[in-house]
Amino acid sequence: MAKTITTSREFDRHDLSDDQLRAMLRNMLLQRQLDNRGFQLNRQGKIPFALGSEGHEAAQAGAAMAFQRGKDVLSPYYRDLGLVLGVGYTPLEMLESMFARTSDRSLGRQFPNHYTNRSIGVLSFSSIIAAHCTHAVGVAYAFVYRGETGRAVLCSTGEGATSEGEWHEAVNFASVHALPIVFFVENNEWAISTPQSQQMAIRNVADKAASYGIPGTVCNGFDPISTYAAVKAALDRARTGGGPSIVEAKVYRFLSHSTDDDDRTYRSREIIEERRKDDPVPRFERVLADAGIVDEATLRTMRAEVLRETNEATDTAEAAPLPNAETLYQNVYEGPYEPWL
Amino acid sequence: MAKTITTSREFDRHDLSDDQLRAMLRNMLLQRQLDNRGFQLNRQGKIPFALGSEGHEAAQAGAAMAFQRGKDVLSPYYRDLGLVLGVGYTPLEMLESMFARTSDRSLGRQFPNHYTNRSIGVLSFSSIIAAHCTHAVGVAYAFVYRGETGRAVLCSTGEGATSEGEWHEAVNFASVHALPIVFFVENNEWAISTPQSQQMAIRNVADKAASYGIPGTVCNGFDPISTYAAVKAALDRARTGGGPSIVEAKVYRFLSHSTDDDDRTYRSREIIEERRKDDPVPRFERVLADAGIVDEATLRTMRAEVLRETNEATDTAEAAPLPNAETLYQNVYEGPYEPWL
Amino acid sequence: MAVTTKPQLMNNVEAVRAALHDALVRDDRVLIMGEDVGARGNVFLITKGFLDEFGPKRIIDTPLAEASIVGVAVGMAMEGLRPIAEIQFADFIYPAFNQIVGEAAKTRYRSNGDYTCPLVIRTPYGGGVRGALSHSVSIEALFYHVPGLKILAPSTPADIKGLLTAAIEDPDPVLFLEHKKTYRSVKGEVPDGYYTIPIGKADVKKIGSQLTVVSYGYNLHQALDAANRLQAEGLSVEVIDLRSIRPMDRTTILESLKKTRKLLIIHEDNKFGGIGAEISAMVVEEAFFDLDAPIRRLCGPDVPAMGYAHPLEEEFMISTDRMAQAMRELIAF
Amino acid sequence: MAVTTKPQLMNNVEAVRAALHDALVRDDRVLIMGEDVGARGNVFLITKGFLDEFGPKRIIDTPLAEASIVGVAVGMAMEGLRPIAEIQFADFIYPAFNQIVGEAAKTRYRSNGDYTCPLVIRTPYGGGVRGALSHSVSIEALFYHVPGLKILAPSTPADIKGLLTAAIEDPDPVLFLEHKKTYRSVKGEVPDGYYTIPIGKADVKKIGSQLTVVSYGYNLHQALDAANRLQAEGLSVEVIDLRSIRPMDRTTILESLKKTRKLLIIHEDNKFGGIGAEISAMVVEEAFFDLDAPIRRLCGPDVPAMGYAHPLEEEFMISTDRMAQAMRELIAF
Ligand SMILES: Cc1ncc(C[n+]2csc(CCOP(=O)(O)OP(=O)(O)O)c2C)c(N)n1
Ligand SMILES: Cc1ncc(C[n+]2csc(CCOP(=O)(O)OP(=O)(O)O)c2C)c(N)n1
Ligand SMILES: [Mg+2]
Ligand SMILES: [Mg+2]
Repeated sequence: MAKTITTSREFDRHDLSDDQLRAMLRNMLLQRQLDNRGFQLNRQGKIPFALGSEGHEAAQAGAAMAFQRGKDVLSPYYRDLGLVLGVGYTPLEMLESMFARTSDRSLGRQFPNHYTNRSIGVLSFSSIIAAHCTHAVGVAYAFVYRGETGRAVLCSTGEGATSEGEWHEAVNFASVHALPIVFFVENNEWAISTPQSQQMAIRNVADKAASYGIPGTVCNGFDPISTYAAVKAALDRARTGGGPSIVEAKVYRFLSHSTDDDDRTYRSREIIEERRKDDPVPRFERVLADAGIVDEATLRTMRAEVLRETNEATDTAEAAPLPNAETLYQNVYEGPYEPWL
Repeated sequence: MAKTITTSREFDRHDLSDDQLRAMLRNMLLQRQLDNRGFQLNRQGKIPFALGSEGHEAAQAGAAMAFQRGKDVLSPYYRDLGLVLGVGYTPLEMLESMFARTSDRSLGRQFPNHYTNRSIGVLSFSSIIAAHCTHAVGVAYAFVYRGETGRAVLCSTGEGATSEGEWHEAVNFASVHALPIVFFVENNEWAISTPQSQQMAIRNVADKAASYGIPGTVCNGFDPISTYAAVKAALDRARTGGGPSIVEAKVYRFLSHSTDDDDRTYRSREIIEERRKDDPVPRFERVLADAGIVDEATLRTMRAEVLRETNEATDTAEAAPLPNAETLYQNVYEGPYEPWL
Repeated sequence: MAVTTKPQLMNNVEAVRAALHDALVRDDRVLIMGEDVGARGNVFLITKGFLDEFGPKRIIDTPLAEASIVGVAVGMAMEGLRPIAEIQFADFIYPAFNQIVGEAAKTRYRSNGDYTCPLVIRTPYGGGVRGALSHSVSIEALFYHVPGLKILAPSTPADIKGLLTAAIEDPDPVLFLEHKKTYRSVKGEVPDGYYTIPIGKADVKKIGSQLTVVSYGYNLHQALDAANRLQAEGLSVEVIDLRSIRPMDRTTILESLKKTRKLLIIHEDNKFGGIGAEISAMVVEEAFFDLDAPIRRLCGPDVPAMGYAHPLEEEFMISTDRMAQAMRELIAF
Repeated sequence: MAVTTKPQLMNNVEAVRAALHDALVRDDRVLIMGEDVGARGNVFLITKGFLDEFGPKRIIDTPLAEASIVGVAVGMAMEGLRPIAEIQFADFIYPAFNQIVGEAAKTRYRSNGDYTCPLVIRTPYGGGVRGALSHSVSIEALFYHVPGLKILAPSTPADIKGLLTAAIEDPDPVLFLEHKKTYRSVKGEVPDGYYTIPIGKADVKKIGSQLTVVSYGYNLHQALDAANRLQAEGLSVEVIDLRSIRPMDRTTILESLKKTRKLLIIHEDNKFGGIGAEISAMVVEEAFFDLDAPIRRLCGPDVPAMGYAHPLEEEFMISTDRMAQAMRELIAF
């Protein structure tokens, strides 16, 4: 059975400094701002598609804080805005991708939220759910292969992704070789319109760890500190030769799956409203305010800053040029490529 | 954690009659005889390929005894000679397949040991490991769909097969729908030359049941009664709406993987000799003799009978004609088919 | 093909829906399974309301696992049901490749008919809808080489309803491809009630004399537009809708060529190894001396995918202008 | 291509082995992973002894799970290693289809070069070895349509060693196909030491003037035998070994056709949608007026697989006699 990390009623900062706690909050505010921006731009007809992580902010901010920049590698999925921001992705990169500009790292090829940034250790992935998990395992193998101790991979998916055979194969391979990797599962109870009960016959994804002889931990994904603690422990374990583990963060998807979805077809407004009461963003603002780590002024500044950053990124990205048609033929293979026309 | 069914030192026949106990022994003797025949014919250059289930006899004879003929469906894999014999397959069918004769149900298309017999509820499968598991789930779904209570599916694989993503997807689907199916895993510690430790990070495959919220049971696959008891309980559960489960029988592969393999390259003769001491066939002969259920005369008759059956099947099959070349074009689709030539 | 008297105007989504709905009503062995086909009614709302009407046993929201969607359906089909499995987007069919190519297509053959696999796999494919790299792909050429499979890609509501009905009744596995860009943009009259269109027959959608164009999917409609444009210029183009990719209708193509003596093949899928390759090779084998000009293929460029950015999508998709131009050139050859 | 002076006689298994061994020695980023590649030394004994020589970190016996064999290798490649993944038999590559087509082939493209995927996937394919329905398949046509992939199918020891070495050094994913029936039956001189053969170049294995034959794999050797037979009859056949299926060498084929004006394509894989279709279509586009006869394809029959029974295998495989006969007919055309 998976271990559950409970969130204590009293404020427990673990080993997090004030700066780190504020950085997590800032990450969460930035996520929400960028999410809003995406949906806004979509409504304005400026971008054809957007996707939000509302409800996942705390889990992602917490997990990202456990990541060691310059050492670890992140293998995210499309809902991981807060994870990539937390490891060094910029709002501008997000907006460039939303607008599909030349400056986008995929050169306007991928959907928004399909991150890649080798320079900060963020793996490229496709839309094919769970296909990136074995890649993450390959990276972890490379660390061991080259004797690079102290490095780990953080591989993230939704709970739905754990139904894919490839997820199973990834975790199994990692466990046979005791690789330095953490499988981080953001369980938001839904895969588009499919509830968890139609996805699996268990409550805790972390219980799947039993198949692999590795630890499974459940944490409160509405609490960044709980998530940080769980992911930090798992990453530390991985970095010191303890092998892989699964960390499940209990979150909720407040929005529709994407701008292409309308969740009113499959879940009631009442449920969403009820769940919104635990909204992790105001919750963590309160926690830090109560602990005296932020005050109203700091909060105001933070909010203003993330708005300004988002605005600037929007303006810059919007003004940037679209990729030329000829770029369609680039980077099919290394070197020049002449497609048969 | 998986439940373990221990084999009691005293003779415990469960609900098995003398006739059933003798039938299980006969099945085991027949398996061994047919196995020998395959390898013999291969050495004689009469057939290009053979495969044996030595070490699996007891597990298969026991599991097959829990199968309800005319009701249940068996979705076997290539090492399941004893399972298919136990549900109604004939030695002649085996030999026809070894010799690839016209009378072979696959019309000489499939490798030996690639069973199919719809009339007795044995599903067809390919060589692609674990690909049949989702089919077995589909059959179980059909039972529920049509309201056919009291029917269950017995789906069998080796332990290696449980590494495949498709195995995971099959068990997950079955558990979400609480389908009447038993995943029977014959854990012989090897997948060709790959030991279990390179295949998975756990000792008991049955522990994988935790991922699916279903029961997992380990039984002694050298003891047909222990296996019968475990599979019977699981099938009964399935037939009465209790949903799927995993039953793992601990067996051992005494032979090389097939006539194409030479296991001396990866395991020592000493280990095999050591494990042979537990050979389930003489062991069960002794058990039944000690319990007074068979005597020397019965045993002699049985042995003579299975030899005679095997000889007759060999002669009949060998004398049967090979498929005509034109049959290559049959049954690609229903009805006549004109391939582009 | 029994056609009744009250045709209805439908778009392609409605035609798919009608065929599915009628089959569910007609045959209780028929069921639908896939991701989000239940309460959500599929991401294009094709099965909207089916869950309420037919219940969760027949409209199954599956776990997120394509190999099992197809694999479980194969098992159902072997056991006598008539499952219709949906892959949410064609781009996500790859994890089910083993079940389609290794299993479904070989079930009848490997058991010499002891078991069969009457299964339909439906999936939306194709680009031009800002689906970016992973929601735009064409997959027909990855499967058309596989004996034991049938592959359909009809483009009009009437063809979709008739062919999907035929596919559901077919005793063998059928891959049924629906071009996303035609879903709501293409409308047409659909015969009311039950009818089927035989699998394996192409359809001459426009009669002409100077050039034969073979196409399917979204491109078919563009090719018809282009041919109509050329008509105004006094040029006569015959447009054949392939509809069935496997089996392929040689006769209709070869008959047309006897008249026009020139062939242009148009498809959105990449050129190298695409459907056009087999059509061209077949024609050269069967009717080499009927040809007055080299066969030309106008296809999607040989790159992994169209991009998300508009210019990249536009560069990938074949414009109607380019089609018209290629037609003119070939007629003038 | 640096050729040294001491050629060695090898069969195809030994050539694969030599290329792998030398790469492991030369480049410590290179590793081998697959089912039973360790202690067993692969089911054809190709990697026999490698485990002892290079250790379990570099010679990995993987779990029985093809998607992860390729997927984990993709991740290693993205991270800078040079994995060589083995699929035990080509028939078992289907579960890895998603990782090959959806992932490996698109890694560079979807990240615009931010990540690359220098990966080799080796697998034995082909029939005529009593491998029955599921150990005999040809898979090249299931992959050759995929931009981003390279596919090699060399047939002689020298080509195998040079091309496998090139594949391992290639910065992009390469599917490397080894015909089982040539493994021990084909022998030839192999240059000693390090050399590579450029990917994407066909090779004229026999010069001739009256007919061009394009083939690869086991068939290539039969085609050479048949061509030699015809030589005795005074007929002159040019035999081109395709070697590289993607990219495909148009130049060598078109150059040859300028001379011979007739083309016969031979492959074991099913005809419909096979490699021959693209070759034919390409030639028609590029050199229609160079042709004095219809292009002919001699291919495996369009059935799901060859059977286990000897007559079924024989019916499927193309005999050298049939090849010679087709050559005679086309020359006489
Ligand atoms: C292989 C594959 N199948 C289906 C899809 C379509 N799809 C996109 S997101 C999604 C649901 C994912 O759910 P989950 O893993 O729980 O992540 P969440 O979106 O809830 O964060 C589906 C079915 C896909 N992208 N890839
Ligand atoms: C998908 C697939 N991969 C690889 C193989 C080759 N192969 C045949 S049997 C086998 C080992 C199977 O081991 P296990 O499942 O433990 O069954 P056992 O043979 O031990 O009874 C392998 C790797 C195959 N048939 N199918
Ligand atoms: Mg989810
Ligand atoms: Mg085993």
